[in-house]
Amino acid sequence: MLSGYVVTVLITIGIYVILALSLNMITGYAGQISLGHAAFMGIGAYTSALLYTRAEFSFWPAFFVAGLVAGAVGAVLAIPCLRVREDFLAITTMGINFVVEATFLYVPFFGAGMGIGGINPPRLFGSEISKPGFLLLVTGVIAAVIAVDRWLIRSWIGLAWAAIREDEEAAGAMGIDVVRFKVLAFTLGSAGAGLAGSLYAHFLTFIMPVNFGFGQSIVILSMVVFGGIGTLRGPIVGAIVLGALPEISRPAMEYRTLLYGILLLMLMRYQPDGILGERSLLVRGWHALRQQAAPMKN
Amino acid sequence: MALLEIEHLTKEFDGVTALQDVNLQVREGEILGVIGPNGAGKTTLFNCITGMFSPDRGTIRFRGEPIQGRRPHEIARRGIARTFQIVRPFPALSLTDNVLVAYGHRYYPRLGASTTASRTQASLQACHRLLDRVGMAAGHERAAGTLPLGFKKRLEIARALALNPSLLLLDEPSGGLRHEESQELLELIRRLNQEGITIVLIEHNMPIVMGVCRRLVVLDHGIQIAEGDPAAIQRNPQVIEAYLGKASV
Amino acid sequence: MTYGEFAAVRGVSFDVHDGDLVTIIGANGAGKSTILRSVMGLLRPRAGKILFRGEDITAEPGYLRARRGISLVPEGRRILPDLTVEENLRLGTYVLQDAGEVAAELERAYSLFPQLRARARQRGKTLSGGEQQMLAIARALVGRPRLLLLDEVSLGLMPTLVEQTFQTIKELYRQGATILLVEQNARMALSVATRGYVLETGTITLSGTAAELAADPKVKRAYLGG
Amino acid sequence: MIWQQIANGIATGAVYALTTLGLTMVYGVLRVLHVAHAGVYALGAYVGLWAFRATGSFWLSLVAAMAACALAGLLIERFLYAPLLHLPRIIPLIASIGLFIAMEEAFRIVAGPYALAYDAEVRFGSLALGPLRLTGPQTLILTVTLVLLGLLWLLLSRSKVGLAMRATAMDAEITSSFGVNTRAIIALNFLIGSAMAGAAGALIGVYDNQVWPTMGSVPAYKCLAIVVLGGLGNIPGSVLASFLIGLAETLLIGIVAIPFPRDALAFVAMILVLMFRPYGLLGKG
Repeated sequence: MLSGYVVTVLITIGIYVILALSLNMITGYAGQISLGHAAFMGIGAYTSALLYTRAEFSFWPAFFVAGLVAGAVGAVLAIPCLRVREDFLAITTMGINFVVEATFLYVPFFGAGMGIGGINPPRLFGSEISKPGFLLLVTGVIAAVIAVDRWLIRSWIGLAWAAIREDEEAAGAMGIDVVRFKVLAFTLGSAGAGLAGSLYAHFLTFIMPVNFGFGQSIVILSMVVFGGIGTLRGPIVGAIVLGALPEISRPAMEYRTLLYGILLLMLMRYQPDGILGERSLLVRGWHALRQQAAPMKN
Repeated sequence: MALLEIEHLTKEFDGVTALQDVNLQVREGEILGVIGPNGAGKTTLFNCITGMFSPDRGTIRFRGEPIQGRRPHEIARRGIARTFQIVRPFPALSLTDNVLVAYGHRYYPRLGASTTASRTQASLQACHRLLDRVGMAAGHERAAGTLPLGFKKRLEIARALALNPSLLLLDEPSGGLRHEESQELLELIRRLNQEGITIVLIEHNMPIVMGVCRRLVVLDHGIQIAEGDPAAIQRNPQVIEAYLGKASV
Repeated sequence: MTYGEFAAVRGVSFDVHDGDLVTIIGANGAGKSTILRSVMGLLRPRAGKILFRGEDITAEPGYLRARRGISLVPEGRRILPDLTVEENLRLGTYVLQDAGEVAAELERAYSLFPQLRARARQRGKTLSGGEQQMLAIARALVGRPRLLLLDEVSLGLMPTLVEQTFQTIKELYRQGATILLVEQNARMALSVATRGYVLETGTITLSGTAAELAADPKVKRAYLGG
Repeated sequence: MIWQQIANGIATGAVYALTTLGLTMVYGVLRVLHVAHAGVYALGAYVGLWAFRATGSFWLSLVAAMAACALAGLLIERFLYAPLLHLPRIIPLIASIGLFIAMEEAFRIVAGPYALAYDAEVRFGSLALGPLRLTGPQTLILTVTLVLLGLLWLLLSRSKVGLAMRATAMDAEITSSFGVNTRAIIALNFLIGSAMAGAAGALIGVYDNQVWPTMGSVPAYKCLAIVVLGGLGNIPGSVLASFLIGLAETLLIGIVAIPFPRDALAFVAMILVLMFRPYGLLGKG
């Protein structure tokens, strides 16, 4: 059996996997840099927490509404993001994060600096689910997100996103409504973050604005980039490695944030495609191996 | 009726006139050449037709319906396809996917349709046929960014064909190509035209223009200075002056 | 004396002698700008060599070539939009050390183009196309170049301004400047140049004295076919 | 009361101006969102503090802070950004964030997690302009800022190097064709911008009488908002935006007492302005 500690770490990592996959839709597939993904995680977490503690929703409807609300807010906030490009977009999404966090922090309705407590774990068949049960739930959500991810990528939507990421103008000339597909990416990605936020709230049982700050957005983006942006495996592996890093590096407690910073820095400097991106050492090595194994395939 | 009618088209940038009162018609089934020295406004004309720029004045009618000011994807869906002067394939996507992006134009407008699988047997075959049609029978899974220029240009044409266009706008298809490559491209353009696609061609390579177009329009400084068959254009003193300049200093 | 020998993407070779006015003409997209940009050092040729006053400068960055005395009037003029006319000119004198020299060169530029003097304190982007072209030429001249590269100076100019610009080029040549002129406007270019090359899709197809080329019907064919 | 708030606002704006200047200069030549600039700012505060403890002179410590930060800026440009410029924008951005995290942690490990006192008692007269009264430290900040801004303005507008710096930001390729070593000019931009950030760090350390490892966290992102508000890469724009935000923060929070965090105000202002001017107050496309 897994110890309680390990289960807790795995659940946290699992929630990060959902966050990284959802951000990857916006930034990896559709190519729109977002530095504010934690804001949508926060919107999901607060929606779920408020519905649960004030409106007496049970977890399940609250969970789905959290996704819907985060997605809807994402769609609305995508509109200012469409006006700006590249660096302006990056800073605008960063700004959205700060403003959303400030709203949680200063509006009494959201519990202000105290946050919201008393959010219980989900119940199933009349009893609260155990930690391993929660891990199973998170795993189920990950599976669903991966399924949706694959489905989108194999559909015309995924193709339209790829075209927009590569060349917006040319994509327009190929009959793609660029605005609509960008908003769709922001909506779906934000909805994913909202679902993750809801899980997060019901796992921690209390939430504070600081959980959804810009720092959190950077952690999520780092996971995506670390693993390899725009791939499916990249964000998953990135979330697992960077999510486990604080635990693995527990002996080097004092230095682990320093190491984290240096790791990001060195990775960007020497493996800018992430550890599992198409041009990374590992993947090129893998392809080389496979070609040796099966020569003359082309 | 003309397929495309342009009347009084005018476009300015920061007070500089790029196109001034241009009037031209593209007839169904023809290959129309648009020529003129650098900076004459030829690409601006294409950008106005395809909705990348919104004209300041004038109308553009396609099959009788005004299309000026519409957004690029709407115009593309109506059957006007283009290639770019500086080639712009989607570099990280495979050749098949490049064509597939355009092939999807019939699925993008409705959310339900756009969630269906893109790489079906039928759509892949259609894209491979289009690639074959422009002379790219192999290496369909290669990333477009790694192609040599000549093939990038062919790929752009295949991509444009996937829109199932009735009007194809080609912006300097032979630019940067070697002689033999240009000749092959010329053949391709002729063939596409025979298959029923109306073509407007911006081109600097005069042997190509003269070889493939029955009718030419000449722009200079955004003004339409001549129109007619190649032989007449070659003799037209105004055209010669636009290209070669005046002699005296 | 040979100023440059150049073999570009498709094996282009040519030379410019001291005090000469040489032109490379050809229709659009023939690769004329590529050649000039390579001479200036803004592009690295894939193969071939560029010699300047007998020295191989192929590997040298552009700013060092400027210090050797090569100067470019780029295609599209590329005036620095938020610098004033005078500041644009001062940038052109960057290679000069002596303040007195700078002042003298500015004065010379202003007497050559009186219109620029009137607009000395205006920002570059507020000038008309013709004035920008004058500024681009003046800016390339004030550094006292040994070799002046002119890229499509007639482009986008109204015919009267084209004539005026070519008068200026002719005048510079008379004063002893060495000039390499890349032009689409063949007749105009050949009327001022001593020698010329015709470039067709990346290769030189004709060369000779300006008078020979001006009389050669093949030149017209290079542009308009037939 | 309102005048006192205005004085506070001006002092705050001055520090913002010094900090954002470096960012906007760097953006102007490299088009990199240099988040680690705030790490350089904190470095300035620490070096200033150590130099002050060693020498007992505030002015020497200010110079030391600027010198150390100039060097740090040079190293960052040379070894971090220069090799990453041809890659998608997100790469240098994440690298910069990584560097920033590492710098903050390095400060904490070397100097401890607590705030250290930077009690340089600078004898600097207070200033009264009508009803507007600036305290001694405020006068110091404003004076140093104005002097440095003035020097920068002189350099940029009156010197040959300054001309090359402005030209490089507009069109590096053409500028190089006139004999300007644009690589060196870009490095110089980094050097000067980082020195300014160092000065800002030392000044704020003295003004608040404390230096702590994460003192750069808020400036790191707020300054990006200010720079964008001013029009990315536009120097007068970022000075203007700095004073506007400095004043707006202190006035709105201090007088109107709206229940809103001051640190988010810059972002609200930025998002609102971007809606109407997608390239910022003084920026252009």
